[in-house]
Amino acid sequence: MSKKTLTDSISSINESIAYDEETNIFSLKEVGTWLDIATEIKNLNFNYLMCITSIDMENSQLALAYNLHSTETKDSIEFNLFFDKDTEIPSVESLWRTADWHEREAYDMMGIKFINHPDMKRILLPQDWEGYPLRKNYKVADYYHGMYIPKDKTSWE
Amino acid sequence: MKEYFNNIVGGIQSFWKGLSLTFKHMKNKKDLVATLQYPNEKWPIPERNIGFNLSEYNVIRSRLHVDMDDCIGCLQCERACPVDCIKIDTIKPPKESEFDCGKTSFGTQKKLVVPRFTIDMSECMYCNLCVYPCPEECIYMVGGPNEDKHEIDYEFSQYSRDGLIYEFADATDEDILSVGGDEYIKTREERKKRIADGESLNGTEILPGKEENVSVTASSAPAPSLDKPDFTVVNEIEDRVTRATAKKAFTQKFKEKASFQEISKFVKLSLEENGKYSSNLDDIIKRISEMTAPDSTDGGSSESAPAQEEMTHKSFNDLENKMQRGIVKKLFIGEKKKGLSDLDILKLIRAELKTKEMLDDQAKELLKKLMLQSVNPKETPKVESDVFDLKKLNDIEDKMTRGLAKKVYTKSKRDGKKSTEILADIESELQSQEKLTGSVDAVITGIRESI
Amino acid sequence: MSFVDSILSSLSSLEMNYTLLLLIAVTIPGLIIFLLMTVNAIVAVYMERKISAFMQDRLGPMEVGIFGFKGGKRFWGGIGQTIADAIKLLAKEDIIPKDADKFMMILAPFIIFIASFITFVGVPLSQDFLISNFNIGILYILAMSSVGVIGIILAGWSSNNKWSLYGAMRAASQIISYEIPIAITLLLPVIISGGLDVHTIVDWQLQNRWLILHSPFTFIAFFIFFVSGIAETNRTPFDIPEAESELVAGWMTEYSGFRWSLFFLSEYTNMLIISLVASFVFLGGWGSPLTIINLLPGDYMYLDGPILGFFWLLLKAIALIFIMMWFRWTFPRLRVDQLMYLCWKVFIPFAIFNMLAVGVWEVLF
Amino acid sequence: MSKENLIDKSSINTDDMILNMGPQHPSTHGVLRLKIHTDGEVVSKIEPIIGYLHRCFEKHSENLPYEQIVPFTDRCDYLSSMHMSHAYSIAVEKMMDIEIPERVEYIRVIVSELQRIASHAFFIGVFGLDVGAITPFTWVFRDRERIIDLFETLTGARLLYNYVWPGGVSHDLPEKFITRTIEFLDYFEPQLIEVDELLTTNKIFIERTADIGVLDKDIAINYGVTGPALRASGVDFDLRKNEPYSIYDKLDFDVPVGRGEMGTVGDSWDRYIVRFLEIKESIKIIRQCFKSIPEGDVHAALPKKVRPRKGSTYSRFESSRGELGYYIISDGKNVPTRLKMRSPAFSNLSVLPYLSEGWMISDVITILGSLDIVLGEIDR
Repeated sequence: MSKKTLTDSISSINESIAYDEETNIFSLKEVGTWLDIATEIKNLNFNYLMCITSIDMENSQLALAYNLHSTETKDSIEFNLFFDKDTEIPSVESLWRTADWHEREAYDMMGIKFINHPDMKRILLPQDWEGYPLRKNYKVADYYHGMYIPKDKTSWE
Repeated sequence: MKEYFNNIVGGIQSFWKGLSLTFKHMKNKKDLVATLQYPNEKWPIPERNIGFNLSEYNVIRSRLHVDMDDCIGCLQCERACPVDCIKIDTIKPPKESEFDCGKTSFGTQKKLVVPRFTIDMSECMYCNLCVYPCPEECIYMVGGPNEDKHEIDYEFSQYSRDGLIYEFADATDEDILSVGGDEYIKTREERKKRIADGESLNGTEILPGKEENVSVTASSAPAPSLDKPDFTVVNEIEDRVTRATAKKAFTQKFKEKASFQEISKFVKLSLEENGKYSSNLDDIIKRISEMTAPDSTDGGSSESAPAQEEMTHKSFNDLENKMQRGIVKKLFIGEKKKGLSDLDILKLIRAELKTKEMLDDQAKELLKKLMLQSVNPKETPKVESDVFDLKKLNDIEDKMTRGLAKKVYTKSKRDGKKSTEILADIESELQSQEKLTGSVDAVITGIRESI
Repeated sequence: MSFVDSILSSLSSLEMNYTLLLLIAVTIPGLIIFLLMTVNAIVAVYMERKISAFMQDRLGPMEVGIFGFKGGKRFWGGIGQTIADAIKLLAKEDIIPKDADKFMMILAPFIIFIASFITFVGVPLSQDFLISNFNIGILYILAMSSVGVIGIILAGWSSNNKWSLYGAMRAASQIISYEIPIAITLLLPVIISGGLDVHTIVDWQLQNRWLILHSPFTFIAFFIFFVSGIAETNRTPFDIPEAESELVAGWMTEYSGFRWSLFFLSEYTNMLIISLVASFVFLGGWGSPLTIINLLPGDYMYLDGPILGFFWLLLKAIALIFIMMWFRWTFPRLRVDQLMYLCWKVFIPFAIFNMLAVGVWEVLF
Repeated sequence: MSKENLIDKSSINTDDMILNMGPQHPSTHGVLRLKIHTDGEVVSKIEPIIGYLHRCFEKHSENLPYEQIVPFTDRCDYLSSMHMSHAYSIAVEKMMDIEIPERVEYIRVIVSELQRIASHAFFIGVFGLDVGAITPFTWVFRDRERIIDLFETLTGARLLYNYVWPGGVSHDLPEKFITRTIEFLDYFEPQLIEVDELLTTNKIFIERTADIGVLDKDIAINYGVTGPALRASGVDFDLRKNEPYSIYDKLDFDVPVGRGEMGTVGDSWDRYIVRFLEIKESIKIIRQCFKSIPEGDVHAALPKKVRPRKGSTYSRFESSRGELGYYIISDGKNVPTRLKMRSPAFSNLSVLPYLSEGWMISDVITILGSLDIVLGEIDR
């Protein structure tokens, strides 16, 4: 199943797909139609979603990297989505159940919200933690529930 | 029904096999018992049937130890430690004092006095990364391969956590004083006092002591008196390594007071030797040869402007991006030590930020403002000229009020207020905190007349 | 001649008033039982830790000794360990959770302790070393041993902790359902020897042969009795009520210090009772095994006098206790419904069939 | 008048009890909290709550140079830390395009397979504990201690080694290492038969684990379950065979797949037996490696300053718990801009709620044990 067939079957849905040759990464700027593209990928029996990585592109742009693998054809692709900070991404949890926790972690760490995700809440940090730690401009709060968060090791400098 | 019975029979057979197995273990317990009775049988005992002894270790993970007489204070181990549990202060004895710091066992002549070398073993994660970079191999984990240097010790538990903070430095106070580190001792005592009365425990704001500590070491190594070679042209070279070789060649020739033509020829020659020379460097080499003698223009600007020493690295504090701020500050302190003029430092910072694509608009605007400040202090808007100097506030005796007054001063100065408004702010602030005693009021009115 | 009767007869010559006499006749055997229970607990705990250690290729307690004597150098050190544990438990703080049912929680351990305490009254230790000679011996022991369940449920419920509630419910269902196979299998000796009294059963066995060798059905009955006995005392593979890996410590979770040691004491006493009952019902009580294999010529029969009888009975009991411990360190744990399946679908049908078969066997032979 | 309407059920309203198998529990393999809705013994819903051991590994690695991240990767899955640093080094080397000497590849495979034996041995001991058998735990740990001693002579550390660096390994093998490992392998194989007799064929053990928590093929793939848990459901998916990295293509070993001898395919017993057979495979691999390990300098390709080229890479590695992926983005500096670790136990745990609906509490413990999760790598 060459990348060629995949590109043109997807670009039929949304032409803003860019396929970068040597790093074989698909990238998509506008995320509205992401769910139908994902279903299309799933039909091309990419049944195993390896990992979803949330990336902070720093100029108030965020990105998501989906790595997919098909156990039958032993093929694996990477799909990058670029969007700015507060857009909501359609959740692919209905296609791959593993996305449920990965998306919750992306929300928890990077603050990316997913549309119709079953229970969109933080997975690793306590529920009432403010701020998204993996953002480049993340500042740790001074107090959490009255407990002081030490910034540096001044006690024995 | 049959399945019911052989279910039971199968069960009984497997029970019997399991039971006989455990009984076998109990019977020949003599050679099967594997416990090591800790207090009297110690790790590693050679006769344990895995049969290894100390000398066969490649590397060992136990307590860290430093042979201070070998330590040249190169801070390699402090940089290599992922959890920053090593803290080293070094003082560079001034040129004229012929203080002999001693020789290391490898024969290299030591050039720094190390008044403080602390390792916090309660934070160390025993990853051994600090041992590899040490040029003198003076930091190592005791036992195993370096059994001869120091006997193994993995039982160093203490009752209180700060018992695990090991201080290895053995520089006595006289050495530090003789090397001109008297401010160092003052700050060290002050820091100890502050820790003693528990003031710094919450560590919310950056400790002024810590700031001065850094700047103290910077200023305590006075800039070398000879005039500085002007690297502005050389700094345009993109690649770091070629820039470094070019600079080395440039300074070498500059010290011999050669003319700029010779310097540029020598720089070109040294680049070719290291195979770093490429066509796009031609115009840089040409511009070096046309450079005029340094002392006429730039030199002048670097000495005169009084507002110069105002620009400490704290003025970069309002850079919003943490990473950016870190790089800029580190660079600023590094260049300051070398005694570069502020203008060069700012240009260098801009070049560095450009290489790292971190030069967003906020940084550009800040750099431009600081450059304006440093290059022509006179023409800058009136704010700059008639603001009274921070040092005048020093004659307020009470420490707290003085700190408060200074804080208000710096804040309002940054907002570009005039000194009269600044004084009014200070007075209102002190009034609100009921600190405006007679003596403080006298000092402020004194400053007001002096403008 | 039971212990209480002998005290009564010896003291009656002093004509004290009757109530005082009765008081003495009751407290002295009580003290003896309590002493026996503690000694048994201390020795059994030490044995268990040592046996489990050797089965798992480790050494068990080696350091603690009494008055400087640590016990053997190579393997058998640490004799004083259980005594030290007992003292520690007594001295330990006795925590009662804030919103637990205070009174019930204090009461529960005593109910369990008394249950195993009074069963000891009916259990003989040798020919005439018997606290009180009931002529309904077996029935009394059976009745008293089922009182313990009430204590367990009370302990689980009153400590107001979901885990101990689970432990209590599981314990209740397990002990009650395993009472039935024990009761049925205990009926066999009564059928064969014709009397409930302990002496009739043991005398019958001494005359003809041990009940275990009497007929194949009684042989199976012994195993059913023994395994259900293990289930009675909540030991692996039936230790579901206090399963370490699931319920933390089952109904004992909220207890600490002295109350917890009471549970521990009664668990080891139950173990001793089960193995004593099994040995005098099926393994010929205080009769010496030598008579079966009649290795020695006839006139050495006196080997099983009142003193030596005590030794033989205890030897059999200790062998059975060793097997219980052996089970504990070999088998994984059954699930609750598998436990019920084993009891209702395997033990009870076999036990009933055995009773029928023994009846037929008696008629034929 | 049937029995039902005799008891007027409307007044009795029993709702299920929420049982908190809290972060501190003997058999949650670390600080995992399970919110279990049970009615009686049967479990109706489970909600795992994780994050108690979150140490901001990914945030730390954005401020540390590449060689200083290795000790942090060790601390993610502390039971197979060699796999973690090996996977990390492969990912970084992919970006540095440097040539690794043959001897380093062989040492890394030997060390990873030894770590796989230790990790699976740990699993067998602890799975026995979860099911109630205490003795296999101590036997298996006595043998695992031998492997830890071998690692001790090699790296100095017993659990967290910081041995495999991007570009090579920190130290070469000590001279007696090979003879001592072969001595250990010959000693270890008969020991396996003993554990096999005590646990694998024990009736109660089979009763407790066969047909419990059956995970069928495509549900497992959909949940992203990988490693022995996936192979137990019959999917022959092993990265060492499907996408051979380092020198696994030169070695011949077969991949045990669950066949459902004692129950249906993909039950807890299969997950146990697949790991048990994998130990034998790893022993075979180590013996082959020792036969053909070449000479050479281990520090040849070790860079002074690790500085990968600009770009991003996703590298996959077969750790003892499943597919361990590193997604690294670097922009030429010596500090990664983004480092994401795809932790196998993270997805394996996400299948627990699906698997344990309808079973009893003691089965939840068995299923959780059979998934073999480590909270260090789940919470990162």
